[in-house]
Amino acid sequence: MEHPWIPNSHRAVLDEMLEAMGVSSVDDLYRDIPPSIKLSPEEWDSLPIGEGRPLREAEVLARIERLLSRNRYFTDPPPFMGGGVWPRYIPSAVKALISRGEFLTAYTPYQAEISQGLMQALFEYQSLVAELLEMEVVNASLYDWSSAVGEAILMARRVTRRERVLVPETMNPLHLETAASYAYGGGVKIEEVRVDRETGFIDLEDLERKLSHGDTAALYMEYPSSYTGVIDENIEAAGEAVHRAGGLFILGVEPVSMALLKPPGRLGADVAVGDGQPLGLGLNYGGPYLGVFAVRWEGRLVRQMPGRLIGMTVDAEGRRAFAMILQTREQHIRRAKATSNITTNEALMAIAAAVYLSLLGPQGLREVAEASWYMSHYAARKLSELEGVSAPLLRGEFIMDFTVRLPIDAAEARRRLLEKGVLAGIPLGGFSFFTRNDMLLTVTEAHSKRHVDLLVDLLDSVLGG
Amino acid sequence: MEHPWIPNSHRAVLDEMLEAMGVSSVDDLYRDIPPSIKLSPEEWDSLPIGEGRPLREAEVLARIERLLSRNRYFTDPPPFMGGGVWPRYIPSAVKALISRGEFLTAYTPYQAEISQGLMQALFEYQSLVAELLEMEVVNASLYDWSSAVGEAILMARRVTRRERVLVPETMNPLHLETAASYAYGGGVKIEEVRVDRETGFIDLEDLERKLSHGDTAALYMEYPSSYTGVIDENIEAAGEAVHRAGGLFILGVEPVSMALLKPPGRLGADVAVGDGQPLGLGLNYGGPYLGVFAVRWEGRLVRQMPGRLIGMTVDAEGRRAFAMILQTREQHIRRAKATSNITTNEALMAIAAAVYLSLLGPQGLREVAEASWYMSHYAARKLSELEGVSAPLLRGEFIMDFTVRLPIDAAEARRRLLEKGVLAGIPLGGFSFFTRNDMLLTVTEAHSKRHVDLLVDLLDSVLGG
Amino acid sequence: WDEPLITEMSRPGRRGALPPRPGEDVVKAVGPIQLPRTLARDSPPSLPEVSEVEVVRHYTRLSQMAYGVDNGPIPLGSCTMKYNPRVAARLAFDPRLETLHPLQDDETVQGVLEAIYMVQEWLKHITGMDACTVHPAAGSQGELAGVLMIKRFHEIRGELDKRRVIIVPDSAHGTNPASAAMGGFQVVEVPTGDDGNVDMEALKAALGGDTAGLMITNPSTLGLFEENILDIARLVHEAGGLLYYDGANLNGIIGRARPGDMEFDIAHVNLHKTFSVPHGGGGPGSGPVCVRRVEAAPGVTLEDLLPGPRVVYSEDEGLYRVRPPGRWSVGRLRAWIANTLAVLWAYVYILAMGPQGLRLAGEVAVVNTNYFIKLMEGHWGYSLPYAPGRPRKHEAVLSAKPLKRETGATAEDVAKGLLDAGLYAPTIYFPLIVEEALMIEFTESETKENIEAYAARLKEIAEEARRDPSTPKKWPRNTSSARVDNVRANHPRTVTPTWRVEVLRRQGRLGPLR
Amino acid sequence: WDEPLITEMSRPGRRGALPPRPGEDVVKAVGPIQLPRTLARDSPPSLPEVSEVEVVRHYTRLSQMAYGVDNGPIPLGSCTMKYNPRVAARLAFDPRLETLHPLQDDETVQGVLEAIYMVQEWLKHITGMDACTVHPAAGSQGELAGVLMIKRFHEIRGELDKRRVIIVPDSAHGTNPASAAMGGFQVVEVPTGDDGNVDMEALKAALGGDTAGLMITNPSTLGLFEENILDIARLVHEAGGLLYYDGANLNGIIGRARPGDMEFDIAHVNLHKTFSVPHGGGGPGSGPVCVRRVEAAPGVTLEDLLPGPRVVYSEDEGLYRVRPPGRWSVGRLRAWIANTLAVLWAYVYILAMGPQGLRLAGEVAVVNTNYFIKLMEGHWGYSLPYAPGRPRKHEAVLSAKPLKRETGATAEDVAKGLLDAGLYAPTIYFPLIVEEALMIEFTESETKENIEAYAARLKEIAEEARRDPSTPKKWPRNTSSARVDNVRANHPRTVTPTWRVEVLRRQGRLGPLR
Repeated sequence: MEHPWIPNSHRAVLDEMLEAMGVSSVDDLYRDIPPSIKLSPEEWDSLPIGEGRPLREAEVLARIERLLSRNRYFTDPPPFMGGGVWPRYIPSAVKALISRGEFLTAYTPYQAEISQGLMQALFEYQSLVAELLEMEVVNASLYDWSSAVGEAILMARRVTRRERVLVPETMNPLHLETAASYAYGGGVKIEEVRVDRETGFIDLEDLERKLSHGDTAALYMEYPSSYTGVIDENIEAAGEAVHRAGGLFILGVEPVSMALLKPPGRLGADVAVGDGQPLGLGLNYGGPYLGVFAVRWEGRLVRQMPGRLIGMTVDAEGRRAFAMILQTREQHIRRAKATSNITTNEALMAIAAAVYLSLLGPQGLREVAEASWYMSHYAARKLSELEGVSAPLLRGEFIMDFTVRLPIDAAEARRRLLEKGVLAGIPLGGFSFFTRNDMLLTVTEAHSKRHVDLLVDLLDSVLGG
Repeated sequence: MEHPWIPNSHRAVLDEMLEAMGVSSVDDLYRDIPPSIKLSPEEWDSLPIGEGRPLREAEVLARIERLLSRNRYFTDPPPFMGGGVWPRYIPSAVKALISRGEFLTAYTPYQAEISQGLMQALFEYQSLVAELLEMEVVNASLYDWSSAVGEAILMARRVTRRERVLVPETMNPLHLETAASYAYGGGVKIEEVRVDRETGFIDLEDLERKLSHGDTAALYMEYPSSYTGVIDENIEAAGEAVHRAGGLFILGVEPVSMALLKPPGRLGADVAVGDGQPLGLGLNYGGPYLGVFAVRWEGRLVRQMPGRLIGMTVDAEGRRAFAMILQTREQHIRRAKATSNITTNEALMAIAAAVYLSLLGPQGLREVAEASWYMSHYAARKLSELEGVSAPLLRGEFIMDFTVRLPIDAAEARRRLLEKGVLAGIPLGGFSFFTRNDMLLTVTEAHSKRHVDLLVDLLDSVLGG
Repeated sequence: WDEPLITEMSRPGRRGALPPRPGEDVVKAVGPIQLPRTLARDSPPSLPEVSEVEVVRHYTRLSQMAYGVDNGPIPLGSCTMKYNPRVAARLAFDPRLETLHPLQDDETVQGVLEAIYMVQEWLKHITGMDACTVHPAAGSQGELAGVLMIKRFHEIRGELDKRRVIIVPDSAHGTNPASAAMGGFQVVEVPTGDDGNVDMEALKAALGGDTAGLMITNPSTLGLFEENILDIARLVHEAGGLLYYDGANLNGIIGRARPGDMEFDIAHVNLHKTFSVPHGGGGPGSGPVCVRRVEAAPGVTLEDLLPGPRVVYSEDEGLYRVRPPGRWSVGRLRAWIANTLAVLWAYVYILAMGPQGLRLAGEVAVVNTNYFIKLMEGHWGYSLPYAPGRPRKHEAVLSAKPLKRETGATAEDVAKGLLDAGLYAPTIYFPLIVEEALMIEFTESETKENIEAYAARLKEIAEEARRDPSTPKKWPRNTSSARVDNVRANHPRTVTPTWRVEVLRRQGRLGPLR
Repeated sequence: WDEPLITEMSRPGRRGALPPRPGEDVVKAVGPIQLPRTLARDSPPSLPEVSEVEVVRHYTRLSQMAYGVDNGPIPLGSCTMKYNPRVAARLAFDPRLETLHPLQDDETVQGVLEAIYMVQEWLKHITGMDACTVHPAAGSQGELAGVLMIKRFHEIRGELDKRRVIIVPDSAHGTNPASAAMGGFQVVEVPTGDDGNVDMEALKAALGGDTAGLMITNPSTLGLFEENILDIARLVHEAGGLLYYDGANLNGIIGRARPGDMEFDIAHVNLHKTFSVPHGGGGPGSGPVCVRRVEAAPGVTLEDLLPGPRVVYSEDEGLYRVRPPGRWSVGRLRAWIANTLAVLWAYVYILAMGPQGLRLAGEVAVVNTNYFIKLMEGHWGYSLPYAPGRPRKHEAVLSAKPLKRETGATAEDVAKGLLDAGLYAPTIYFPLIVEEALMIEFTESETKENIEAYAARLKEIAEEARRDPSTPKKWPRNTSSARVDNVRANHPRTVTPTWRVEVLRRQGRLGPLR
């Protein structure tokens, strides 16, 4: 069998190579595998892997067509759903650039001299996000927002040598689950702090109470909250409180909102995390996304941060050049003492985000955030006019996500809307202090007035009866 | 208004430039346009162009979604339709490579030294097609098969200084229409030669009769016929006849079939034309396709051929290099005496064809042609088992297209099949000697047994009732 | 960089693709392949045997040795190499379109037909004409369409026998005379005056009863608006000829003036120039043609003469329909309706720009041209022939004649000196009426900074040439090849248009090209 | 090549995109934007202001200064940089997928769920394990999943307090000890014997009541199959530990042996290695984890401990369903189900290969490795430490120690000498147990010719070093930069992880990193 992806698979080539090696057959190269566990080609070939035989390209393309035809694509309107990733406007140039083979098929740039372009692109990602967050150091990416939270709390444990991490009770539950997994490995205890039922802001008294134990490694907050949408006005006070108590202040941010909001670097955050998905990445049913991780310019933070860093330096001839830096933090050098086990990250997505931020610039990014603000507030206003609907449910300001209370079960409302071709928000029953009638709705710049009006009309019809 | 595609559109930049030029306003640069025909910005801006205002990218993407959703895509099964372009297997690497920006956004390589890669790719196209056809000289492309026929007959007129061109009466009618347009401009007369109703072969007696006038510039034949599918066994005899009569022998070929058939270079063809669409190009509702044009190694032919040629040469340091050659044939040098007015061609499609031929190689191309042969013959056999159906209608051999006679009106059968989700063949009513019940059916390697069985079953049901 | 030919990478038995195969049941049902014995191929074509890996790498490397707008400015005059926005690729490269057969029933392709229809409509307003078709595959095919329509027009009027001449200015694109010749017309050139306009006296002398038409581009290839265009139109029409507009330079006036208003009868536009369709290393393009409804006979206007199928909207059915060419049409110029993907690209571009954006594009292109002229003003090495005081439009034509006089460096040397700095060269030695011409069109896609860098490099080239006149002949040195040997490339004994020729020649089986 | 930073190309007022804007009706209905005053941003982020044209050109140029498998061989040991077939991109890059939200109802994403489900199933058979999840985002996250499962396993058994140690061979990937440490375990290394196998006596000594598990890759980073793997499995299990398989080197045995058959309890695989998902310059990847159904408690097996959501098939409904992690699961390691596009890529790859193709891939990879060793055999500059007579699998580790002894040229110098010839360097200085290590993995994607060229260049490097020992220190000279200054790159006074640091430092607003 000759295969297009295996140039030496032609029998004549293989035989020529085997002969040069003085080896009688391919089998001979596996002679050190104990016979009891060595599979014969017949045994292996009869396993139900794929369709049990190689498919020719046209057959594969037919399978692809079939797969694609078995999903429903919501574009008109896009899903009214966030939860940590969002339907957003994506400039077409992003994918065109990251699908260039030189980027797409490259490895981690271990050889600086032949990979300067890749390194520069990653350095630019780090630099652009640094400006967005006003944090000095940004790594070349982690997996996603939630695992970045996990890494951040492990880092806080290393930096402070304390075990307790506080989070608001309205923290994104999926992020919390992930953080809990990391915490389980690292021996960190996560404790929830009360959130005000009216405003959605963190309860400062409860926070102070919990900080008073004196063993808090960090307080983690979202800004804006990815599960209530609220911009917490107590955030600066909370940060000051945790700093007074000797802990780190970790902020999880939605990056586009940073065009309108005072960035974490100005709020005293020691660490900022988030997801770069809004920066030009598709939803793609789960990923790849982009874990953002940034720290202040402080040695104990930088030296304890996880992940790869590209730095600017010079080459032997004094010209600007780029290199991987501070690698002594990483697993391939430091092994069991590394700051994380991460190696493969989300580099290509980081380049996508760099392209996005370059295209949008300060003005474009602000326009995106403003459009989100307008469309979501327009939606809230229209919804609030429906009988029995409270929107927004919480008093805190928001930019694109907001909670609503419906007169019926939110999951049921969602089902009915789906029948009419609209993907509504996330039902909040069981989450924190919310009821079964509550829903997290998302409206971004990707939604038009027509989309919102349609949602409101359809909701009206499924509610009213 | 600043625009992302117009870097200097920002007011401040424009003003800076105008000031440097000592020009008071943009208007001033249009001062030489007579006032009576100069539009004011208001007049122009109110014209119904696009939607009357610039659309933002997300709006454009929504229009694209809508456009795409308003077509029906036939992939399972693919259309059973040819007619000069065909549904075929396309390796995925083709589009991935031709969409690389360096190829996609390049101009005609007027500057050889900075365009060696582009030139080499085009030289490779010429070289690979030359091998396929066994013709020595291939140009870097014309628009499509039909316009290549047009150029070929004009060339025959120049070479022979005669005005009459003979074609079989079953010549592809769309190609004939195009040839007629070119002929009208060039003062060429096209005359049809009879074709045998049973075999689909050209009638040699009628041919000899028409050649006997002594004024024939060329005989054009298709091989295989793109409108009957027939491989004409009189082709060599016909070629000899026209050569005896002092005319050129022009063959129009479907390139994939050349893997199985004696190539035009071996059949004494002076000129070969065809469409490169089967070589990795999509159907794309009309184009772009790829006009193939090749000639024998003879000065009077090469010097009279239309279109661009890339040649291999050396550079000042003696290394292999590529350049545009024999440009004195072309319009930008020769103007009214040029061999054609063509300048923009189908270069990117030629590169696609080069990639396709490289991927397929001799073995792959043969497999494609063989699969076509098998699937089309399987279809003909199954169809012939249906009551009242003759398939194939003509006795001549075929590779993928063949004619069938149905017991009902072919257009009506096609309509009924479309209702069941299948695009059947081309009704032949009104074409040459065919009846309203006749249809040109196409089955290629892109069709599976399941597809053919489905067609036959559905046809059975729409015929029987 | 020394990339072998793909053929030279061949190794027997390697494969780059596994195409579909018939199942054994099919093979069994049908039996072995039968072909006419005399027509069966007896040896496979000498195609390369390479793996998919090697093919992808090979063409990736070749692409890196190419240069497109994505790499930097391509200020080729009259080529309008503007940026090709990626949002349009989003449509034109959508995989679903690959499956649409041009003979699909109208009902199944309403999305595509609507877009084609809209482009036809929008082009009417952009050009100020009455009807458009997107059928022609490129500008030169648009010209051919125009020439054939001129022919048919006079034929219908019964005047074809006498109307044998098409007039073109001496500054015209080479396609104009070539297209006229393809229509069987004689070509008469009229000279350009010092003011850059057509010499009106010469035009009047050329016009007469044998005039079939006049083909002209406006702005001209000098980048100058033809100031007498209304007089020209009147004179041509009075002489009984038709006026043809070569739209290659439309970017120079878009948003400010329209060929229809100038009383052109027929006009083509290049979607791959003004409307941002990528040029693909030479093609594909698209060259729609528009006409005014000038009557050839009662009830027959130029619209009826338009080539190829067009899309119409059927109010009754609420459907877009493909209408094949009618009885007066000059017929098809290609088998199918259009280079559809190019039309869809332009559809997206026009949607995104709207009238305001198109006007802005034209205006900035003009500003860029004149800003460049300003930067070059007064330099000892380069002059601006013809009406130096008049503003240019889409392009400017400098002459390197002063440079050549002083240093021996030619326009070609200048071009190679630009390549050496990583900049693409302008169109050179065109138009023919300018000695040592450098024809430069930045379009609206270039930055001020790039225009300045370009001007600076032109001046630097002049200084280097003055310092050492032998230097320019050595350019380029930084490109993937040094200057190519064009004599060898074209000599009958060495001309090598394909690898097949090389191989046969080496085997002694091929003589010089005679 | 001297490409500025995108930030340095900024020019006030330029724009690269026009994002959506709310209509005036919406603005009017809602009124001006209101944000908490203390939290409103008072100055815009310092992002570049550039046009789309410039962005496309900039990143196109940067890409040309990068090097991927599309450019040539990347024989990085343990990285399995195979060709990434374009047919898989056809699915993974389909624009429709961009719109699929991970919380869409199962009924609306049956196509994607089926593919994920099938990959889970196929991986069971490929690894010989009982259950798989594609949840982890990369191999190291797969390892973390494994370590957490080991922890949970012992916790369920009530033995967590005493089982504090995870054992790894000294040849292990750095991720193994790092992952173990992230689970809170102590790491004990066991040495490698001269035969390339784990030192069994040392292993026995290390095993005990504190053993939580052993992490090992097989074949090892030396490219050698661990011959005692069955004994190792028995000993670890007898000691009460779990056996973890690091699947980074799976390509070395695929089609011939399976971790499940070797009695591994937990195994991860790297879709971006063995299953041809492109590596994207560092990521994204995907690191599925598979387990055998080993019981932790009655009715609770390792399957119940698997992290994250999985796809199951509901016979009743005839639907694929996402099942969230259950009560015993170690939980989520990321918010959503998987790096779906990577899983879809691997889905296409496995479909196209089938078991026969996967086996062939493994076999040819092994042949390539050993052919390369043969080519290098007996050369004075390079040795093959550990069991030189045993065949390697996916990779070979040469030592440049003889070369260094004779000429002073180090493994790093050799690497740069390869870059200089346009070849990518191997992994160097790893595994740590080989001095001046050159760890080379061609995979099945390389041609015989490229392997020969690589060997030839290695030999040439040695000769050049012998001729003039100063030469290697000057490499590379043909790359886009010369050798980079790593001291400056990492020094607290000069370390520059972002442009922001550079700017603040220049302004005197940032001290050394302390």
